[in-house]
Amino acid sequence: MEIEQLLMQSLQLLGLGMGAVFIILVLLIVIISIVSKIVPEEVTPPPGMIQTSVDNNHIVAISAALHQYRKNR
Amino acid sequence: MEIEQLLMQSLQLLGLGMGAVFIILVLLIVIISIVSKIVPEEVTPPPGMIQTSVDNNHIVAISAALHQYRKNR
Amino acid sequence: MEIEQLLMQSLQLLGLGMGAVFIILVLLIVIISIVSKIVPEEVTPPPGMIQTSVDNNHIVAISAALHQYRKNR
Amino acid sequence: MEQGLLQLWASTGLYNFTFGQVAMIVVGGLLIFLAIHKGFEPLLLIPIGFGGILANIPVAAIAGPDGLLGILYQAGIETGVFPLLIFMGVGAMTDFGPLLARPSLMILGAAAQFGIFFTLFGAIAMNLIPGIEFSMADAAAIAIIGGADGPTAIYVGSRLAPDLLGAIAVAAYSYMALVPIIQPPIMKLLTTEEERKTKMTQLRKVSKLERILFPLILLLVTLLLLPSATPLVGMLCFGNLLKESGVVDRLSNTAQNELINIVTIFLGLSVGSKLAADKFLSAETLGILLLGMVAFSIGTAAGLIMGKIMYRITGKSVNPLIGAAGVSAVPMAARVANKIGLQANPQNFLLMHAMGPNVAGVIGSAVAAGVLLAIVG
Amino acid sequence: MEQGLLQLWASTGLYNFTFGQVAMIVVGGLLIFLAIHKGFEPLLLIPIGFGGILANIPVAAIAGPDGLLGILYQAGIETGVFPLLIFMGVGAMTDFGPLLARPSLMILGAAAQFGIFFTLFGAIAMNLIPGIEFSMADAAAIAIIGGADGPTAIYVGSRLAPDLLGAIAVAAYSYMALVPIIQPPIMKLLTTEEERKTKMTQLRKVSKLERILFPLILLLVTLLLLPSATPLVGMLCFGNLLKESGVVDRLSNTAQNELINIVTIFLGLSVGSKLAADKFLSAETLGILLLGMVAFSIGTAAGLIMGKIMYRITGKSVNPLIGAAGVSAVPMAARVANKIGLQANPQNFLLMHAMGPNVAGVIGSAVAAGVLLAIVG
Amino acid sequence: MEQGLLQLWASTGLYNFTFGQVAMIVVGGLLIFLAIHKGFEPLLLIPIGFGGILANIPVAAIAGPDGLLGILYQAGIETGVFPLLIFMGVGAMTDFGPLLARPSLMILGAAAQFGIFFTLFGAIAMNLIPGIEFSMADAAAIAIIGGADGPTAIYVGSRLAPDLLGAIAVAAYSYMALVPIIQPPIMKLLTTEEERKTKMTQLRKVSKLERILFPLILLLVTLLLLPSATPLVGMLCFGNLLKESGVVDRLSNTAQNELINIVTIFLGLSVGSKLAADKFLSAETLGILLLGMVAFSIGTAAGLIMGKIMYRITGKSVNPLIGAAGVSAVPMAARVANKIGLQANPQNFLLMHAMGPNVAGVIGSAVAAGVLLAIVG
Ligand code: NA
Ligand code: NA
Ligand code: NA
Repeated sequence: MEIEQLLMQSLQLLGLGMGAVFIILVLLIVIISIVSKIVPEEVTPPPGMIQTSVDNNHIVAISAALHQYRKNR
Repeated sequence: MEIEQLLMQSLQLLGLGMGAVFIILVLLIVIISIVSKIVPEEVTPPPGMIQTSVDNNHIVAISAALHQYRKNR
Repeated sequence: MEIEQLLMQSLQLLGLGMGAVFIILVLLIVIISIVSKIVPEEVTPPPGMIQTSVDNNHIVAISAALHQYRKNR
Repeated sequence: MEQGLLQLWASTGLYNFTFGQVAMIVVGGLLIFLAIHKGFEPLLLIPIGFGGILANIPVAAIAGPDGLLGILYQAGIETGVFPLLIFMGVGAMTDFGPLLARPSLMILGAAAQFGIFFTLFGAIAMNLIPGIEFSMADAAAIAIIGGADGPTAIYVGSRLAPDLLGAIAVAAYSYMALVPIIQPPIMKLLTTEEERKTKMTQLRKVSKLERILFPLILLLVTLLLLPSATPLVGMLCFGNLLKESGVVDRLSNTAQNELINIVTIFLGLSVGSKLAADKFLSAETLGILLLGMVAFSIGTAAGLIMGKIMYRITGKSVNPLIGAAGVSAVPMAARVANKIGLQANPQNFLLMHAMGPNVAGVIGSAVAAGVLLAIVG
Repeated sequence: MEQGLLQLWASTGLYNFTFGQVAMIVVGGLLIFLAIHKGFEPLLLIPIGFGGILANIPVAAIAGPDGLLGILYQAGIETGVFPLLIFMGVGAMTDFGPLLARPSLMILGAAAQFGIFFTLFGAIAMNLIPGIEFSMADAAAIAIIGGADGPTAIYVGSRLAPDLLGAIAVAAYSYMALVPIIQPPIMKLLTTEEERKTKMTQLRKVSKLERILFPLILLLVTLLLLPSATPLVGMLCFGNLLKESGVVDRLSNTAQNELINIVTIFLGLSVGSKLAADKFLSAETLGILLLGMVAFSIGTAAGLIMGKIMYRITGKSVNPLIGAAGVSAVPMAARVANKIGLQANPQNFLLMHAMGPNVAGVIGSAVAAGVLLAIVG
Repeated sequence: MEQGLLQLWASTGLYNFTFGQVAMIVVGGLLIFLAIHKGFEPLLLIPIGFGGILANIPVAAIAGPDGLLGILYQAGIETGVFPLLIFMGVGAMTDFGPLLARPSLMILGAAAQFGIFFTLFGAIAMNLIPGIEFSMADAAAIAIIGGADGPTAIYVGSRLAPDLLGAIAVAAYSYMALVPIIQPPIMKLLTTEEERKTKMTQLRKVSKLERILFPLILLLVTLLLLPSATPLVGMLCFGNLLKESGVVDRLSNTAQNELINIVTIFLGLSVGSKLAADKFLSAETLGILLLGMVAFSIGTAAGLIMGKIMYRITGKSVNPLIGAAGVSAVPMAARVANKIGLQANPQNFLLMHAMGPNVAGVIGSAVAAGVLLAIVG
């Protein structure tokens, strides 16, 4: 293939590629935004909860015991 | 193969299969029972021992340290 | 191959093999010795450091908890 | 530019979808929903469901011979490696203590395998229905669903009827998840209130040596009588020996954690790759789902009836409910027996007593699989 | 004895070395040095560098079809299995929360992919230089370096231009490590002090259900519009679903720890096996290194310009710096955006805001990879 | 029914067993007994013994090309992948610090390899006995047992004499387990009480940089002089670099834990699959067991004699006992040296001093393996 043809084709790919990327990500933005409105809000925040459970010695102790138990079973 | 033949064969399989399952499991029952009589009883109960060792903070601390050591080696 | 030939060849291998092993390990001794003189000494001893961190109960406790947390998550 | 656009459009899913693929993607999504929302065996059904979605994406050919799922399937399912490694991990996780403490209860795990062989007969009988055509191999692969044991079902299915594997695996894991719904009515129907109230005496302690010898004895008996069951039984015994020997904890821990997890991911995705529309969306699948339910129910009933027999023979010292745990579905079926026992008598803890028949059921269905592979395979 | 000595001497490295092999061993050592001493992506560059050394040892043929590296390469790179499993692990490690909290910022992750397609054009243009000859497939494989995502680059490279894979992987990981050096000058050049000072409002909390639905929605959109991207996007989504479902933690943990570690070791060594002297020591490699830098820079600039547009449109509520994180290079690029933001305003914490575009960049480059595979592949 | 019964009977082990298979199953059981009860290298001998049992089950063909063990063997032993990955894990577990602290002691690890080459000669000489016929390749594969290093023995054995692999691996691991029984008499015979009492000065501290450079130097020397040893030495160095670099702890941890555990399970089972009756139950196996013992003893003696030479040269600052640790068998041989030293002098702690020659022995036998592969392979 000649160089001009290749350059032309790569320009086409630039358009098609960026078009595809934008179409898909914009579509995602639209769907996610709609979904976030439909989905009911949670009362307790889940990522915070996990953070807390680390500090919570009680849970750690219990899970350590369980872990030991499972290991030694 | 005709359907009657297949049905006949599957009835045979039912007999052979359940026969094999029962023979093997009954044989196991017999052998295990004999073995349990031959094998000397343990003085210290091993599953209980493990249970205790979980509560035993000392051992847990040591094994945690060992574990760390191995990890950091 | 006749047995004498094989025996001869295995004697050769003995010489070549032990020669290769000694040459390579002696070369390593030389290079390592030179490198150990070039490399600057460290101020804080790194293997000791690790050793210490094992004894440090605080760090062990924290890392044990973290370890548990990661396992049980 | 136009040409490129057309090429891109012709490569979209929208352009290439068939109805069957869309339907199977919905099925895959449904499995994932049941796994997450209802807690149906999520360890298997999430990978299977996701694999089913990936396998039905047009153009990408992810389940094709050069796609990720196709490669995993060839490497691990076609060869039988994945289910055997899972079985090794199951062995390393299984405590045969309750079974060893009271070996006679193993008979309950034998009786419950009746579900398998009854279903084999039923599957052949279904050939009388027009549109359904099961060969003996197909029937055997379907019947093993009644073993209530995932890796056994996948191992037998992949050997005897790979085309039906997707439906068989889905049915097996779904019904295992449904044990708490399927079993209780049968249990209540077949047992009296008085029987269900039966308390059982505490299990004796089992020595370390007995635990070490058991996997070796089990392997020995199997290899003498039914070598075709030794791949499955052998790996179960190997995993259990790693655990009970007490001298190779690092191997045992890896077998029951990282290794089984890795293989579970690969196995689930591979099995999902068999949820191809043309194989799954057929009368056969309906037949499989129906027969699987029959197999579970009959197996449960057979275990219960054997439990009632033992209740009589032993002078009311065996609670018949634990017979239902003989189908395997470890440990769900044992928990169900415990729960129904507690409903009849709040001081009646059957869990450990039910674990014996429960793990015996795993052995029983591996033996049944050996028979099917020896005669039908 | 003489014969044996000669045979041994003829089998030494000293006797057999070519100049190219020596040079490549030095290159491998350099990569290891950069990885250990400078902290350049050591998880990949140590295995790649070491693999490069092993591959260039004469006589041993470790990278040959029967050598360890050759076997690993065939099993995992040629098939695409390794990068896809890495992507699964990445999915299991990725928190899409920030992206879900403010989805509009995904547009920044789209804009930054301009670096890829501009570089494609640039690579073809380089054919005008004598001695360099890139086919369309080569150009596409090189361009994907601009995606700033290692497994995507390796996946596309192995599919489109396996001969260039060594150089492409080295360039991709090197530039990802160089993000803190490459990006800041561009960021300062293209933004004003006032823009960089822009504070952003705290992100809303994202519910568990949204997190679970996201990977499924992402897969759905991709399979409808661009099935050729579904191997990559699908495994990313699968890994993320394992994590977010919350019911298969043991699989998720294995996917993001042991499994990804094992595959990383194998993938690094395999990629290193493509650092063969005759392929690497060529004008093409220089072109690849140059084009990779261009790709990163243009991608960064495109993200920043889109960031400036959003700064205007949203009434100064978006800090344009986070646009630079759209190239992916997770999480380095987000950290760089945070650092430059802090320099302008010590109370300006952009990290979480930059994570959204950052992970969107991973999706964006996987989509771009899909386009390249669909049209060029 | 009769036909089915006959078919089932004809498929039993009882019907199909040969005497050889029964004998080999007993051998497998014996290995497991020794591993559990006597603590003989259980990590390897339990999988090898169990694999040996599985391989000798009639009908099931588990060691056949389509059986689990056969598949694992083809994938990992025939290719050399398993022992090389084990070597990587060993590298990640090995502390070369003691060796770097006093490099001159490496000479002890060189001397102990005399056991290998002496045994090679002995094996060839055994051809004079009627019924035994060892080719040069066989002899080399047997001789490597004297290296006292499992993965090296398996690697060389699988390359040079796959038929003898089962016996070679069993001999290698058995003698490694027997080091505390085999070595002490030789140590006491060849050293005087005064020599054994020799205390050694504390080792200097070794810097992090020296530790990082060592695997690279080792690889460099090996690739220059003996490329055929670089697969083994290279993976050892790679694993050690992962560990010492300090920047890829997650890879190093995986290499020395989960990955090596998984591979150990697979390797053990695969090696066990070579315990086939027709290969193992032969005069050759007796020869291998005998020669392995000779190799260990001669290697120990050679190390001790070199130790005595160093004792003289260094003015009694080297305890000759640590020479025995030069055979490798890490860390057992070093512990034995320590124990015998303590018997002579309760304040004489030789463990760390013996670790240097001990790990040097690993390098030494990998180098010896390279020579054998280069000239015989
Ligand atoms: Na069962
Ligand atoms: Na990107
Ligand atoms: Na050695």
